[in-house]
Amino acid sequence: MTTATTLKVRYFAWVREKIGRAEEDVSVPAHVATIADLVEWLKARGPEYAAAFERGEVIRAAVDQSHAPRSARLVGVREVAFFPPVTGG
Amino acid sequence: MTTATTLKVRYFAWVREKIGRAEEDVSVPAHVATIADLVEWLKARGPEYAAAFERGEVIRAAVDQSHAPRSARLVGVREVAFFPPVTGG
Amino acid sequence: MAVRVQAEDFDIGAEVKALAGDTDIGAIVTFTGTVRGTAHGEVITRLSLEHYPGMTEAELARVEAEARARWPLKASLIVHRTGELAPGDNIVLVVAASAHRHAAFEAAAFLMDYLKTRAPFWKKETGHSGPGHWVDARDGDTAALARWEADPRP
Amino acid sequence: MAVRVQAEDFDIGAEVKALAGDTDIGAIVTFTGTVRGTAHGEVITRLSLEHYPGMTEAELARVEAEARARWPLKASLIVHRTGELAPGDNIVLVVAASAHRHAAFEAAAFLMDYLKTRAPFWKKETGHSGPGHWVDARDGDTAALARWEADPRP
Repeated sequence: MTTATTLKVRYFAWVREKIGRAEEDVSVPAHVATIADLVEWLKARGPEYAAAFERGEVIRAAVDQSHAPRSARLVGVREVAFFPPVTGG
Repeated sequence: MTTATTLKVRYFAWVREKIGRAEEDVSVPAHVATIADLVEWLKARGPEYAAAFERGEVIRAAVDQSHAPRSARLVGVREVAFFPPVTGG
Repeated sequence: MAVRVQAEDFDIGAEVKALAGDTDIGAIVTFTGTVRGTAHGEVITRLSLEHYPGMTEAELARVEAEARARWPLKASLIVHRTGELAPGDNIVLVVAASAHRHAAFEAAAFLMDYLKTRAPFWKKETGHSGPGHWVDARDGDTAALARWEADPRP
Repeated sequence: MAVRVQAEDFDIGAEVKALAGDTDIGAIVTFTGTVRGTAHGEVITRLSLEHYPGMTEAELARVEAEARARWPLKASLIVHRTGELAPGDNIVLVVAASAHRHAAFEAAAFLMDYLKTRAPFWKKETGHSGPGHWVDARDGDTAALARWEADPRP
């Protein structure tokens, strides 16, 4: 038996442009436990996701608005974001 | 036979206060060839000079408005200045 | 002691004046980043700045708190613009004020180095033709962090 | 590209604005030195700045030329006040503008380090009583030069 988790996922800069949306609410199955799992799960959703995450190792992630490694767990998380390395300043 | 040289000598900050004047024109004998010679010659002029140059090694010098070491020669020089280490900025 | 993310321009003189007044301050360093007119030899006509509302302010506040933990700052400020900018426009202002100059210089440089690698902003440059392109992160920006990591309490 | 010695106050924002306009500039660093209200635990009511007219401008110009030889600066400025100042007043402004931030930061720090040990200014602090005393040169200011001497072309 699996429990689905609902997450808000946000995309920025060229990740946003490739996926074609800025944010969405997704229900992920319980085996999607980490950011790394979420990336794999998103890539299977469609060609735009696969294209966005093609060079997935350069894409950074944040969990509830804090930088997070791929190993970060999704338990209790409300918002995940994916974006290129930042270029402000 | 000695030739006298006329120099403008300027004093700043506590050197000026101890000597009691900001500048003066002096005629120095030809054996006063360097800044070091000039310091010795000035110290012999009176107690206010001796007091000002008592810690003579901390006093800096400039020749024609450029920093100069004690060994700098006075030939062709028009202006010599003595002052404490600078404290601007 | 403040971070702001805004579309509007800022006035360096007014921002510094607002921080001053504390007579323990003896040294104020400001850094202003501006939009250059060329990149890789190409003329730039527009710079778009995207950001992550909420996380941006939180990251800037963390960067500022880290600087204040490392140096005895009397005042600090980060202002970063977003939206559509043109060459010559201001992008970012960082101010660090301290009793002495070395702390102010180091803290301002630290704020910029950290901001550049942590705060979620993304620049897109547009020239005379084409759809524009996202600016690549510079390896130098990551390398610039090394000196602060190696010497966490200067 | 300019040095000024003046009794009047300066306006940081206006000075930076006057330097800007060159779209090769991407980074502007300013340093402002101000009069602190205390020294060695004593309250200061007045700071008098004496200088050596002529030599001061010449030394500041040499310091600026040296910075421009070391870093690719698009603009630079040194403004130093003289005369009678009060706590909180501006003393000195240094501005360095370059394409990138590291050159601007380093050049501004260099300008201050050199100015502090070479430009003929002398500060006298006066408190509530007594005739005032001349500020001693700080060993740290001479030590600060070492990093530029050791690495003459960063």
